[in-house]
Order: sequence, then structure tokens, then C-alpha cells
Amino acid sequence: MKGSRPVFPDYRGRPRLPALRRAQSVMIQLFHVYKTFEGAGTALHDVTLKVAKGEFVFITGPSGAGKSTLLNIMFGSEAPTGGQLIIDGRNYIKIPRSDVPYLRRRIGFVFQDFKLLHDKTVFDNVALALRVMGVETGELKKRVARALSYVRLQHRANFKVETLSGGEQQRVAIARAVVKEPAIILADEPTGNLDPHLSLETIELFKEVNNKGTTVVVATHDQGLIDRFAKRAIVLEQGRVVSG
Amino acid sequence: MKGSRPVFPDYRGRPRLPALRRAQSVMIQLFHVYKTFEGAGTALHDVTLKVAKGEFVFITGPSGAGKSTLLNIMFGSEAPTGGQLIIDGRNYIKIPRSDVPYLRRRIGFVFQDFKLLHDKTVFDNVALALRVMGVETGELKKRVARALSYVRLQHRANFKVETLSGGEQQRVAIARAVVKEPAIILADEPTGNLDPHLSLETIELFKEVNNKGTTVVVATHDQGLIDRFAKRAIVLEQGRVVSG
Amino acid sequence: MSKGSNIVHLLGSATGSVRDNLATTVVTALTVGFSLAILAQFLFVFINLDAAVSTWGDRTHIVVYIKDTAMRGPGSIERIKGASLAVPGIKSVAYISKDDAYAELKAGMKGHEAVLAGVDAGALPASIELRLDPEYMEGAKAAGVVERFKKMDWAEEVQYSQEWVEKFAAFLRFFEVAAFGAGIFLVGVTVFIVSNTVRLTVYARQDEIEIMSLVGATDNYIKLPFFVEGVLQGLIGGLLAVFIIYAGRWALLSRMPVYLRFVVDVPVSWTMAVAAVFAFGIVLGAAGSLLSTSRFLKSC
Amino acid sequence: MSKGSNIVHLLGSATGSVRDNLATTVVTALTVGFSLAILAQFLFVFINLDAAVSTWGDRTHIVVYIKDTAMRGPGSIERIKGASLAVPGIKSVAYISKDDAYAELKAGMKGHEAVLAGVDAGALPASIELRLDPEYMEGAKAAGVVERFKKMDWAEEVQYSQEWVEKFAAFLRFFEVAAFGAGIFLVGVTVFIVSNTVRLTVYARQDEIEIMSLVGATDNYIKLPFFVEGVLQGLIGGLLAVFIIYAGRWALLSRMPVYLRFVVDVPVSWTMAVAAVFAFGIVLGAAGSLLSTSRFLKSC
Ligand SMILES: Nc1ncnc2c1ncn2[C@@H]1O[C@H](COP(=O)(O)OP(=O)(O)OP(=O)(O)O)[C@@H](O)[C@H]1O
Ligand SMILES: Nc1ncnc2c1ncn2[C@@H]1O[C@H](COP(=O)(O)OP(=O)(O)OP(=O)(O)O)[C@@H](O)[C@H]1O
Ligand SMILES: [Mg+2]
Ligand SMILES: [Mg+2]
Repeated sequence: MKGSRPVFPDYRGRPRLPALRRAQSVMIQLFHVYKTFEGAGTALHDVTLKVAKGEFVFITGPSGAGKSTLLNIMFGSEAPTGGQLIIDGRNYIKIPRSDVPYLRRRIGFVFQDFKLLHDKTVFDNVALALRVMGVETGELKKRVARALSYVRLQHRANFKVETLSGGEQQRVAIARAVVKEPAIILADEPTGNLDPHLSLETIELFKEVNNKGTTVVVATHDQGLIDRFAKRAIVLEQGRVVSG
Repeated sequence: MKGSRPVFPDYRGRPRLPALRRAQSVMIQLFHVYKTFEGAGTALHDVTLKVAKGEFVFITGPSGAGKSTLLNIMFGSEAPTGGQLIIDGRNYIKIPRSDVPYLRRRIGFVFQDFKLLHDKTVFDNVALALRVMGVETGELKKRVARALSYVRLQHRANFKVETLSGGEQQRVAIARAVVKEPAIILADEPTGNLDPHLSLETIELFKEVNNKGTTVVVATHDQGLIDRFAKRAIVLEQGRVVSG
Repeated sequence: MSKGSNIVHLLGSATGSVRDNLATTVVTALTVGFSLAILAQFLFVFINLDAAVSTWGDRTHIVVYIKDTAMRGPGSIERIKGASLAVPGIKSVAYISKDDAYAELKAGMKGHEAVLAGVDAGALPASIELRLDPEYMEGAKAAGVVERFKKMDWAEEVQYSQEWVEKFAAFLRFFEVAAFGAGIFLVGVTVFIVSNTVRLTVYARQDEIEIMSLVGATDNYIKLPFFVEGVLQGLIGGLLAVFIIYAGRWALLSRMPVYLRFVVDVPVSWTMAVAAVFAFGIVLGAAGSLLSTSRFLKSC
Repeated sequence: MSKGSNIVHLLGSATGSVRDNLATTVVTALTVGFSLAILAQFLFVFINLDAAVSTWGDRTHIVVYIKDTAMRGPGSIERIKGASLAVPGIKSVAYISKDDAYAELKAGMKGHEAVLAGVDAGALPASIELRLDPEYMEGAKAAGVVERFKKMDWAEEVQYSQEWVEKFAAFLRFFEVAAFGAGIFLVGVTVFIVSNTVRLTVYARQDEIEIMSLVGATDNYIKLPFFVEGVLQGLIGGLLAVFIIYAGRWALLSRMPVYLRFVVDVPVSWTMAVAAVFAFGIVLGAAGSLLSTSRFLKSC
């Protein structure tokens, strides 16, 4: 790893396409995105939005509004039924399956249901995100330790995830997302199991990462957090963007 | 099912022990309960508390304080390392394994991680709690439908749980707890994935059930809820009861 | 909450569970079927060979040549036969007259008949052929019998191929031990593979088991669907095994030389064999699922 | 992020995974081992019996009795032998003189020597024994050969047990088809059981696969631990199979009559057999895991 910006190694090391240079200030862009589920109606309805590079955005709205669906589409784990999606200058819709892993390495995702390996230790869960990228052991250990201390879980490093409390598990999920030092962080309800104090700390952590250049998108129900941090908030209702 | 209180069939139909008559107004009682995990230190430290029959209690405290551990011990899914535990006049510590299912049928538990069957429908998940008790199909359908309407999920009855949003799943877990019309409801962070409006509605639902005689214990981080409902709150910190 | 409706619900939930896990049910059933088919075909071949070996065993015999002088007088042959049968270990006695012996020899010399031109039928001695009870075929005992006949006053010579009988008895003993060992091994392997498959199936559904237990299901309620599934797997597996055996037998019989057919023949009645394969399949499936779920529930 | 350290990490993660899933690894390995052992022992018995059958086949022969008149004159026997060998389908020729024939007959008549008292050695005809190439043992072809010898001027009579050869050829053909079919069936069952076991193992770890994919692991990275595990299972299974075969062979040989031992003998070199069982085990394990993971990843 060389260069002055080691934290965001370029996508597979390819040079950016010159034609997309101008669009670089936009990180995430959705054009008329629709998502319908067979028999379940429409989860997203004509969603058009833009998130600038280095921006910090909240997504909010009632339960079932489509927040998770929106984040999943940005992550490429769910394909939109219609519309276009451009992440960091690449058209996501047309990416071949074999390129998906390399894109996912640039995005840290905090899943609403954590998606941790319950019979593995906290360290192993966080380290997994670096291992799949081939980071060497020395650097890996340093970075995992740092990420765990961010979320106040250094003392739990060698515990199996299944022995942790709900809030501790959520923080492991957060640590796994930030340890990658990704270009984008997508966090789905990252404070649902945290007490008010830890919730604030978590958003502070995201802000810190954001200050270093990472684009952050947080889906949350917690109006208190949104008010307190006075960031842009996109409000969804029944799959439509009603404000933001 | 006969008698005037069909919702709380007596524990396996046995007559209560006369000696315990006086204690009947107490539903849950812990004496000097300890819980230590091998190598992980103490999750509960000398917890003594009493919950009256028909009471509504919040349990709160920071992440990792021991809230879930306390509820699990009340549910009998975790055994205390020390101390005594009496639920509804029976000493829980000495109950034979074969009696545990009958005790669990009288307690509705909302798990922090939901514990739903992801490849089964919402209806089947909620109905499971009644099926294991041998409730007949006709009554079962009626009660499941009612429970789903309580949590505003009638329209999702035939969807698989894995297709639901986080908040919807949490509400399925709540419906499964209340559908039993149990003597006790233990709810672990039941509003973590719900928007403020649904959170209030959920606590209202618990209050309604509570008004019919059910004892309710809710673990939550949401100070707003506790303040708003002005109920007794037990505060845990590092495994000790610090107030309540 | 009557007992009756309870059982209906239990069975309903069990068949529902089978429907939901159709793929694994089928896969396990196939495993049971293949294992059973191999086992059953092995058993058939074993039983048939064992029967054949006993038959061949019947063909070993002691030949006692009779002195010409002992044959004079009416009823002398009957006396000799009676005396022979009275010896312990003798199963049957056959008398071969001088003429029979000559005819036999001639038949054996087909193509060399010229050699016998100068030979007269009277030149050959008459004899009796004795068959032994199986338990007397062993070396020392057979020798004892031979000794007794040598002492008979009418016996000219006693022929007994000691070596062949010893070999044969050893082969019988070996065959029994080897086939028994192989059978035990095959049963072990079948039980192991089936229980292992069921174990992995149960393992894949541990969430379901845990959640059922948490909402108040009794252990038996949890086990029942797995039990029904196990029985069903055993049934389907048994059916498949019967089909494979039948198809295999058909394929073999249509091509097999007649004198070898006995090897794949079903030794008992067809109905009995089908019933046995079925029963074993069901027992395997049921036992496998019960064992796996019990072990799993205990660790809950 | 060098390629080298990448591979080290991959392998590290793979062996870690094996450690974590030791129980299922062992169970699968045992299944592979048992299946392989049965398969291998079947193959050995098959190869050995096949060899034995070929040897017995060598023993069928045509006997041509030679006219006494054709034997006069020096070199006449060599001429007859040469002419016989020139006939297509003849593998070997053996000359049996009048004296040899008499000695043979006498040996065959043990116990009846008295019969031969008046027979003179010259009374028996000399003959040649011809062995056929295997492809000439079949009915029509063998008959053609016999016809050619009947036309030779020195032939007095030609003997050929047509029936036995036909039976034998049918048996050979049947045995080859039956054993081939059984072999295919056994390989199929082994592959099925192994892939099924691996499939269930993968199924039990679908969460792990999904999560690895979500944090940005490539398909190959996900497959590698399963691959290593599959290879390891195959290796352990192969080892177990070799052990079972060896132990079984030892148990059999120590009890088996000498003349039957050839059945369990390893036909090729011991090293070759071990290597083959190993290789097949590894291929089975590797292919099973790759197939199962690929199928699973595609549905992700
Ligand atoms: N795979 C699916 N199949 C069918 N319906 C789905 C699927 N995934 C999501 N949905 C539906 O789409 C709607 C939006 O879901 P989504 O998870 O995006 O909501 P959300 O805003 O994240 O809600 P919450 O705050 O409760 O997590 C929900 O009604 C949900 O039931
Ligand atoms: N099985 C276990 N083995 C070891 N430690 C455990 C186990 N279960 C819980 N703990 C520890 O006990 C402490 C209390 O856990 P508990 O789940 O009760 O916390 P909590 O109050 O519910 O927290 P949260 O609000 O985050 O859910 C935590 O530090 C947790 O790591
Ligand atoms: Mg969501
Ligand atoms: Mg908790």
C-alpha cells in the first residue's frame, strides 16, 4: 500500500474513466429507482437522490418505509426493479458478478440484523473484513484493535459473539464496517440496541470517519439523533422520498 | 378451557400450595441472584427484586449492564450461578426439565434478536406459540389474527418473515408473545427497531394487556418511553441494581 | 385442549415439516435406499451361497468297498445298510452294486471305452456310499467314523478324502465368520451413514428446535416431526431399496447363466423380503432421528 | 496486498475453518472412508476373480487323437504340432504320447487299479491338446476350429466340450457386465453419499458463506476453505479406507483357506492401491465441496 491515501485504494487499481471525472464530487446517485417485491407491493417508488462525496446523510421514516431496501440497493445486494444507480462513477446495474466483491470492499455496511458469525470471536468477525482483502496479519491486528477501541469493545476481543449483549453485538457490526476504512459507510439502524450515551458516541465516530473523507449514510428512527447532529435527512414514506 | 379466567390456565392444572397463598400477590421474586460467565466476569451481582402480580416494570441501564441476562433468568432459559428465584409461587431453581415447557407457556418473551423462523410465514411464527399448547385451529386463527392486528401486521400474515423489514419482524416477535395471553410478558428491547410512533403504540399495547392482569417487564434503553409512561424503572449498572 | 386434537396438531405440524424440508427428506431417503439395497443384496447373496455350500457339503461321502464274500446270502445287503446307519454321524447310506459301479466307470471313461474292452463287470467291487452329518465332517470325528467302518468284517477298503473334508470344513467355518463380519460391518456403515445424514439434517434445523423449545413445546412435540420425517425417509428409502434390488435382480437374471441364478435369488418369500427391508428402513430412519434430536435437545 | 501473503491468508483461514468444524469434518471423512473401503474391496475381489476366471479359461482345450498310422516315420510328431499351431485361434499345442495317456489314466483310476490289469499301454491313442485364444472360445468360432482339425488326415477323433465352453463364455460375459454394473452403481452411491454429506455441511454453514460474500470475499476465497476441507476429508477418508482394507485383509487371511486367499489379495502393488484409494478420496472430497459451494454461491 503506497501513496498518500492508503485508506481508499482505488477500485481494483483501475484508472478512473476520464469521462466520469466531472461526476466525482457525487458519490451515490439514484435515478428513478423502483423496487417491487412479488406480491408484496412497492418498497421503493421513483426514488431519485444524490449523495455528495464526503457527505453525511440520515435516512429516516416509519417502519417498512423502505430504508433498508434503499441501503441494500446502494450496496448492490438487492437489484432495483427499475431506474439507474451510479456509485463512485460506476454504473452499478451493469457490473459483472465477479466485480461485486471489489465494490463491497469499498463499502462498510452495518446491517440492521448485524449479520455476525455467532460462533466466532469478536476479533475474528471484525478481522474477516480485512482478511478477505488480503491485509497482512501485522497491519490487520493493529487496525482491528483500533476499530474495537472506537466502539469500546477491546476487552471483548476474544469472546465469541454469541456471548455478547445485543448492544455489544451491534458495536461489533459497527467496528467491522469502519475497520475497512471504506469510501462509503452505510449504517442501517446502527443505534437500535444502544443506550443514549453509546448512540451519541457511535454517531460521533461516524462523523470522525466522515471528516476524513468517507461518505456516510445512516438509516435511523431516532429523531433525537437527527435533531442533535443537524445533518441532511432524507425522509421516506411508503417507498417515496417525502423530504430531503 | 373453562372458568372465568381462561387466559391464565393454572400451571398444569395443579392446585396451588396453600403455604404459598400469601405470596400470591408477588409474581417474580429474586433473592441475591448472581450470574457469572466463565472468563467473562459477573453479568449479575447480588440482584434482589420483587415484581408484584399485575405490575408493569421497566428495566434500564447501559449496554452490557445485564438486562437481557436478568430477563433470561426470569424466563428460565439461563440458570443463575447463585441465589433463589420464585415465579408465581414456584421455586424455579428446582423445577424438573420436563416441567419447563409448561412454565414457558405462561410467559410471553420478546427476544432482543427476535428468534423468528425466517423461512416460515408471519402467521405460522405467531401460531407456533399456540400450536405447541394444542389450541384448536378455529380459536388459533382468531387469536393470531387479533394479535397481528394489535401490531398492525394483518396485511403481512402470509409473508415469510425473511421478507419483512426490521421493525416488522420485531412486531411479529411482539405478537407471538401477546398471542399466548400469558401470565407474564418479558420484553427485551421491544422497540429498538420501531419508529417513535410504533414504539408508543407497542407500550400502549403492553399497558392494555397489563390492565387485563398480565405482569409486564420491559427492558429498554429508551428513556423517553420510561419518562412518558411514568412506570417503575429498575436501573442496572454493571450487573447491580442501582435504583428501583 | 383435548388429547385428540393435540395429536392431530402434532401430526399436522409433522407432515408440514416434511413438506418444508422436502429436499433434505428426499436426499436422506435416497441415502437410506442405496445403503439398504447394498445391504439387502449382500444378505441375499450370503444366504444363497450359504445354502449352496451346505448342499455341496452333502456331496462329500465315505465309500466302503464290500468284500465279495460278505455279499452271499439273502438279506446281507440289508444287514450291511442297517449296521452302517446305526453308526453315529451317518446321515444316509446308498448301495452301489457291481453293475452300478461298472456303468459309472464306463460313463466316466467316455472316449476311452476301448480301454474297458477286456474288463468284466464282476471285476469291480460293490460299495456303499455314506453321507455324514455336518457336525461329523470335521477332521477328528470323521476319522473316528472311518475307523469304525474299517473294523467291520464285511469292509474290504474304506475311502474317505480326508483332505477335501478338512478343507471344506475350514472353508465353511471361514465363510461363516467372514460373511458375519462383513454383514456386521455393512449394517454398521448403513446405520452410521443414515444417522450421520439425519444428524446433519437436525443440525441444519437447530434454530427451529431452539425456538420451539422457547415458546413452550415439550420435547416430544419437538421430536415428533423429526420422527415422522425419519419414518418417512425410511419408508421411501425402503421402497427405493426394494426397487433397486428388484431391478438389479431382473438385470442379472436376464443375462445370467442358469446355474448361477441361485446367487441372486431371494431366499425367503418376496413379501417377507420386502417387509424386512421396509421394516429395517423405518427402524433406521426413526432411530436415527430420535437419537439425533435427543442428543440435540439435551444440549439445549 | 501481495499475491503471496494473500495465499498464506487464504490457507490460514481454510485450516482455521477445518479446526472450527472438526466434528463435521470427521463425520464426513468417516463416511468417505467407509464408502471407499467397500468400493475398493469390491474392486479387488472383482479384479482377482476376473484374473482367476481367465486362468481357468486357459484350461479348456481341444483334444485331437492321432491315428497310429500317422505316427510312423521320424519327425511326424513335429509336423503334426507345426500344422496345428498354424491353424488360426490356436494358442498352444501339447503332445501326449501313448505312455503319457496310460499314466494319466492310471492316476485317474486310483483305487480301481485292478480294472487296468489286462490293459496294455499301447491300447490308448496318442493325442495333442490344443489351447484356444480367448476370442476363439465362443461357440461358432470354436466349432470352426474343430472342423478344421477333423479334416486333418492324421486325426482319428476330435474331442471338444462344446457345452462347457459355451457356458464358460456366457459366464465370462455375464461376469464382466454384472461386475461393471455393480462397480458403476457403487461409485455412484459413493459419490452420492459423499456429495450429499458435503452438501449438508455447506448448508449448515450458509450463514458463514453469506456473510463472507457480504464483506467482500471473492467466490474463490469462499470456496477455498471448503475445498481444503473436502480434500482433507478425502485424505482422512482415504487413510481410513486403506486401514479398513488392510485390517479386513489381515482378518480374512489369518483364517482363510490358502486356496481362497487370492480373492482378497491386492492385485496391483500395495503402494499403487493406497495411492489410488487416496486419490479417489481426495477427488471425491474436493469435487463434492466445489460442486456444493458453487451451487450455493450461485443462489446467493
Ligand atoms: N424480500 C422481500 N420480499 C417482500 N417484501 C419485502 C422484501 N424485503 C422488504 N420487503 C417489504 O418492503 C417494505 C420496506 O422494507 P424495508 O426493510 O426497506 O423497510 P425499513 O424502512 O427498513 O423498515 P424498518 O424501519 O422496519 O427496518 C416492507 O414492507 C417489507 O415488508
Ligand atoms: N453466555 C455468555 N458468556 C459470557 N458472557 C456473557 C454471556 N451472556 C452475556 N454475557 C455478558 O454479560 C454482560 C451482560 O449481558 P446482557 O446481555 O445481559 O446485557 P444487556 O444489559 O442486555 O445489554 P444490551 O443493552 O447491550 O442488550 C455483557 O457484558 C455480556 O458480554
Ligand atoms: Mg430496516
Ligand atoms: Mg440485552
